[in-house]
Amino acid sequence: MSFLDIENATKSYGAARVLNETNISVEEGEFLVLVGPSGCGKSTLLNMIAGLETVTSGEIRIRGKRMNEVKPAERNIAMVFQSYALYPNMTVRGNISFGMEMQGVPKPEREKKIAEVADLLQIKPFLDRKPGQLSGGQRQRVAMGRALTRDPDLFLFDEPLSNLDAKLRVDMRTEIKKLHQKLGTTIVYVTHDQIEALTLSTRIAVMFGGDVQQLGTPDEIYNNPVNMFVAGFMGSPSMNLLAATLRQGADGMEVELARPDASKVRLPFSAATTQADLSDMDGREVVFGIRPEALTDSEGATPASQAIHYADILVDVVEPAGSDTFVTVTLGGKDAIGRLRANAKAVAGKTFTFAFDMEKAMLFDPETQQRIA
Amino acid sequence: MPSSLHNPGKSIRGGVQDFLPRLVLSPTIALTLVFTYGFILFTTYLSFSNSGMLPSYDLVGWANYTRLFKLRAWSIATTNLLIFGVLYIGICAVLGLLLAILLDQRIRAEGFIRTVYLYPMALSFIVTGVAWKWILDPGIGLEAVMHDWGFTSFQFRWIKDRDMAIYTIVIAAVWQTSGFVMATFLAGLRGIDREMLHAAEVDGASTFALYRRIVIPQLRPAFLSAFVVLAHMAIKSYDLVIALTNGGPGISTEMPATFMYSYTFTRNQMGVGAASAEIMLLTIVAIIVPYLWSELRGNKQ
Amino acid sequence: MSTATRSNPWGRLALYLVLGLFCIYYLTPLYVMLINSFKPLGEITSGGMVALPQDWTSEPWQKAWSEAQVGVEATGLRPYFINSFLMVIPAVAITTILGALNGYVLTKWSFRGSTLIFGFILFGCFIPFQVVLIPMARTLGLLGLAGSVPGLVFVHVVYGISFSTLYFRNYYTSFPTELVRAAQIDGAGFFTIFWRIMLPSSGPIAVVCVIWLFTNIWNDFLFGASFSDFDSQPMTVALNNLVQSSTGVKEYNVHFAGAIIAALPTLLVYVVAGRFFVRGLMSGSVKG
Amino acid sequence: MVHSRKALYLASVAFAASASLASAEGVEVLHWWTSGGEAAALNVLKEDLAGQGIGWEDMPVAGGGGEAASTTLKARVASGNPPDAAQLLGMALQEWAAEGSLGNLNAVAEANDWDSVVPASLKALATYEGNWVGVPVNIHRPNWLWINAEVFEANDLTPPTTWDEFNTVAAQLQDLGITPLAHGGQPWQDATIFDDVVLGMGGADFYRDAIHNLDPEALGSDTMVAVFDQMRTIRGFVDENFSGRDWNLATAMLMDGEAGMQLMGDWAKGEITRAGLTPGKDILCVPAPSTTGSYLFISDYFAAFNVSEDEKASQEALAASILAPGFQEAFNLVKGSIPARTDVSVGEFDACGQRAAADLKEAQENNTLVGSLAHGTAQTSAVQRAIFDVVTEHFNSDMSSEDAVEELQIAVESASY
Repeated sequence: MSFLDIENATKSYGAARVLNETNISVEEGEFLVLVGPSGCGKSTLLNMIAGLETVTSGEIRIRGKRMNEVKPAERNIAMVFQSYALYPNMTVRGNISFGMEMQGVPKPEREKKIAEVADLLQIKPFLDRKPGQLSGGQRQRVAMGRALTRDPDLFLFDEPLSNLDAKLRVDMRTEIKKLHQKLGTTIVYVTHDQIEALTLSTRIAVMFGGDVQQLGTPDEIYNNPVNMFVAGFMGSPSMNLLAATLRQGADGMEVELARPDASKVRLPFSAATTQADLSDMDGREVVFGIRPEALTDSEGATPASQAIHYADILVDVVEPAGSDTFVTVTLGGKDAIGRLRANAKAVAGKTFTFAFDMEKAMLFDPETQQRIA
Repeated sequence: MPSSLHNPGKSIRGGVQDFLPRLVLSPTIALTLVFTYGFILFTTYLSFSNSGMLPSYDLVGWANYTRLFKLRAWSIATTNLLIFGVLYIGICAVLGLLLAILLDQRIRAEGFIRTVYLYPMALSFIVTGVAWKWILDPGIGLEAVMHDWGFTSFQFRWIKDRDMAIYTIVIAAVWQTSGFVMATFLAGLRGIDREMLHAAEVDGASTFALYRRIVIPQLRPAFLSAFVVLAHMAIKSYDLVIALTNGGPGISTEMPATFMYSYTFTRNQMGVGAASAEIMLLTIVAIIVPYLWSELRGNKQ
Repeated sequence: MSTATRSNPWGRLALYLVLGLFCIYYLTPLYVMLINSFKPLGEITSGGMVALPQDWTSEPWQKAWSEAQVGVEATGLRPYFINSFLMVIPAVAITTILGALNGYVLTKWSFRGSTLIFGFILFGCFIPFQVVLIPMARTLGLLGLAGSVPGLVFVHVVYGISFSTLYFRNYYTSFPTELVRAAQIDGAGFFTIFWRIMLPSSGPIAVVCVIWLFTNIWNDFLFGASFSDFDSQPMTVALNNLVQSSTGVKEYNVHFAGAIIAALPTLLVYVVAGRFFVRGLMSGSVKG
Repeated sequence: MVHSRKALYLASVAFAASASLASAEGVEVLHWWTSGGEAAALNVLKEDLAGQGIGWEDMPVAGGGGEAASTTLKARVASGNPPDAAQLLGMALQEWAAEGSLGNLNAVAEANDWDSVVPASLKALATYEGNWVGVPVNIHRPNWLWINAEVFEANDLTPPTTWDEFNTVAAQLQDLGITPLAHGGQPWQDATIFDDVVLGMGGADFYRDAIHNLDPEALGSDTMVAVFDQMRTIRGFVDENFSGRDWNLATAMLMDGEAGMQLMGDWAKGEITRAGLTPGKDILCVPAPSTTGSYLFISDYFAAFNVSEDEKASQEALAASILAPGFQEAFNLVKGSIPARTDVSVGEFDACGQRAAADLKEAQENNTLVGSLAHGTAQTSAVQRAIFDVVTEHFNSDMSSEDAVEELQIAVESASY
């Protein structure tokens, strides 16, 4: 029994199924992020945990207790909404105290609690203002303050940072992480931003099309995606996914990629790279996946890697970005992005010698989109 | 706001809370069932009966309908309703929206102007009809005033003209209700999030584009309210016609509402009155139901 | 709203000019009524109905208020106000609250078929009052409400509710649902959410709804004349009696004064309720 | 039962002053007399009843010659809560009686010998199947021609007595730049003129045949064509702004000398007196052209609705008081009409009133007293309004007289079923 168990939970609206059978277990103190593009079912799942949506079939348990029929208010959860959902007619103080009032918390205790969270979130100066008079960041704090007063077993966040500007978003992200470290409360957090997912979570559930595609630690999700969707969704710039063919080479299997001029690049893909047995796959069409940081210049390649391979490719575009330089080439009929050191000598229109870190490369089945190796 | 109506609260379960919403709705449903639909059925029955001064239950088939369609007053009434309805609803909606938008520009004396636009609703047409009658009367009203001021060629005698009198009713009706329509739109405008507008402005939208592309589409529910209210007023326009022209000159400004009232109560031909009510209801169904259908279904997604 | 129009002085001028022009359109009939209510009757019938009074008199007002003959006794409109208030206040209050609750259920607690039910309720807006008069009279008689103020309140609630439901439902459609969810998580129940969250943010639409209902019920003549008794006749019936007389002398000045007096409560509602038209009640809670 | 009720009634009349025997219930009266003079006149009745210990529960609903009140009445009857008495015009009284909604006043009628004092034409409308169902209050005469004496004197004109004379005089006035006929284009006013023309050109018997009996031959006759011809001629004598004008504004035109004549009922006296003029002197009253010797009448009745036994006494007391000579005189003096019983002195009445009383007597003798179509004393409202439609439409358009006659026949036929 974990802290939060989601067991075979599904959700349908009439004939339309928006969430397929889902199984997730969350341990106490974990920070689980549900990430995926809009319409993937992540918000529905969160609302089901909150009790704002019914569970069509399956079960949701908190501390082993079935929650399906329990009212939201009795689940001992707190939730922070994307739009903050601050009551516009109440002051900040009223907003924070409303929930406690509903739970029948006596007034002095409420006051004490308000003072506590106001201190914690530095919102004391605005306690008597109305939400309309606050900035986005301030509203965000108030929304969190409101959630905090509940001393909940479980915190639910529904895209809480998506309405903030880029800088504020980074700041608030850090604050949420701090808060989690300080309070140790279990959190389920929904976002469509994969960076938020990677930075905040202890575990991530990547969702798409009403299914959990992969559930794992940030490291597993990033480095060992189970399919093309997870591989492509996580990371920025996202992983290059290029059409390729497997060929039997001299020292084992090789991956063959087409250059724009129809000549081929061949990269060994052998024992050093993968445990998978590819021996009888000669001539098979695959999708070759390599992250931009594994497609670099010779000095930029990880020295520890056992499988650096080089190839000359024509450079299309060079984009210096300060600490790095991003280079676009055409490979396997598609744009591929490489991440070079800032001072790498790549020039648009000329060929450049790229280092492929094949330890970090992977292969997918173009039909099933699942990972082959 | 893509998901405003997205089955939000299918949530609280168990016990009273589960059927509380339906419980709350049920008195209204019961009242509507009896006092709208029940009475419509009753009227349908009457329209096939030989009811005269009071309801009677002897059926006479389609006699009332055939009589109804032979009456010139009825065909005049329906034509008038068409002219009046289209002009009145159209002008009120456009004017109401325009005034609401203008009034939403942080106007200094908003409260005062709003009240000025609204007040015609407050006055009973029993009396304002007299004032309008005077204003429109060429002998003492606008035309006379213009003549006094030296514009002797000015002519405005629609109210005395059989072909134009219906338009004077439009003028007075617009005067009475457009302020309220303005208020409906104003409420809608005030419900729209300001930040979104700022965002659109930052995006470089011109004021015109801002309203056309962003604001007005969000006023759809307000349009629905306005339309229903206006259609209701158009169909039920009774006081107005009685006070202003009393159906005249001749019977040129007869309207279905005055016709219905006249036959049901004054002329003691309740059967014919009921038949005319049935035709009105069917017309309403034909016009309103498709609109409601598209509007409500559209909202559901 | 738009900074563009704010910063352009010519635009502002044109704006005020247009608004002012419409003020004239709306005020002209009131002007006619006002000036004529201060004239002696002779001045009116001898022509010049749009001219200012040569001989100002407040007698018509006094007469309309307390001296005019509206029945066998020369009571003026005064005693009828109380009947109208007894009818209009409960009717508006009940109809508005029911409409708000209906709108709340239909948007925030919608269930299968609730849109259909809304359409079903809405159609009640269109039933011609002429056809309901006789069956309604019979029903009131059966309910024992005939010729009484509660009977009138009942009738006005029945035929006002489609409108109040329409207004609130359409307003709540764009009311952020997340607020309701947040309140649910905070532990607020169905009615608490309604009273504490929904209603306080319903200012503009409540104004529209109350204005509509108040005006319609206050000014209703047909129901007032048909379902009242000698001791429950509302003000409109009295005003009508003051104004209408087929074979009696028509005192236009008193009629106008009476009409304005009769409209004062409604006007008061407009001014008072109008304050709740303030902008930005919702901002800060609606998603961007 | 009848006996005990009668006994109670007689007792209540006999000991009226003591008032102790009268029902504690008041008597609720639905009526449309709300303008100053009329309502004040009705107050006489109220005081009268108060003297007998009977409360007056006032239920006035004005509008459109009783149209609004009739709607109220229907709603009240449908709700099972009718007023004790309701003001009705003659034909409406008959229609309500036919519905079985009325009780009877035979006891009062007998006790006060109404049969011998109420003119037969009035009685015909106040009784149904031989029972008194209502009580007449007054007699109005709509076929008056009002003339501005000053205008006529200044221009040396003689009040017309026939339609031909009328046309001549009117043409002369028109030449002088004076609107010949002050008129308001409302259906009932158009019909008031129509009444006068039908009665004037066809005589009382023709009026009865055509309007009361709806005889198709009379309705389609050449006389009727001539009637519409005359209507068309009259249309030429009204000003161009006549449409929709209230009758009293037309009277104001007459009094200002803007117009020379007006065809209107005797209630116009109220406006004339109010303006400080004397009817019969400043504004002359003569019978409408060609109707001298005939008398169109309108009577207001109070109908006795079916009420419970304990209210019956006050209802009967009300009826008795209405037709009591004292009230008849007091009321009709104020109202501008003449008493509904022939044995009341009219010495106090103005010249027009006295003339009306004399004409009434004469008309009664010559059998030329006929109920007015325009004012609900000739036809059921269905037929009445159907005729209004044709008359008004003809008056306001360029419909030919032949077409109008044809339309009239169709309208009458389809409305009377």
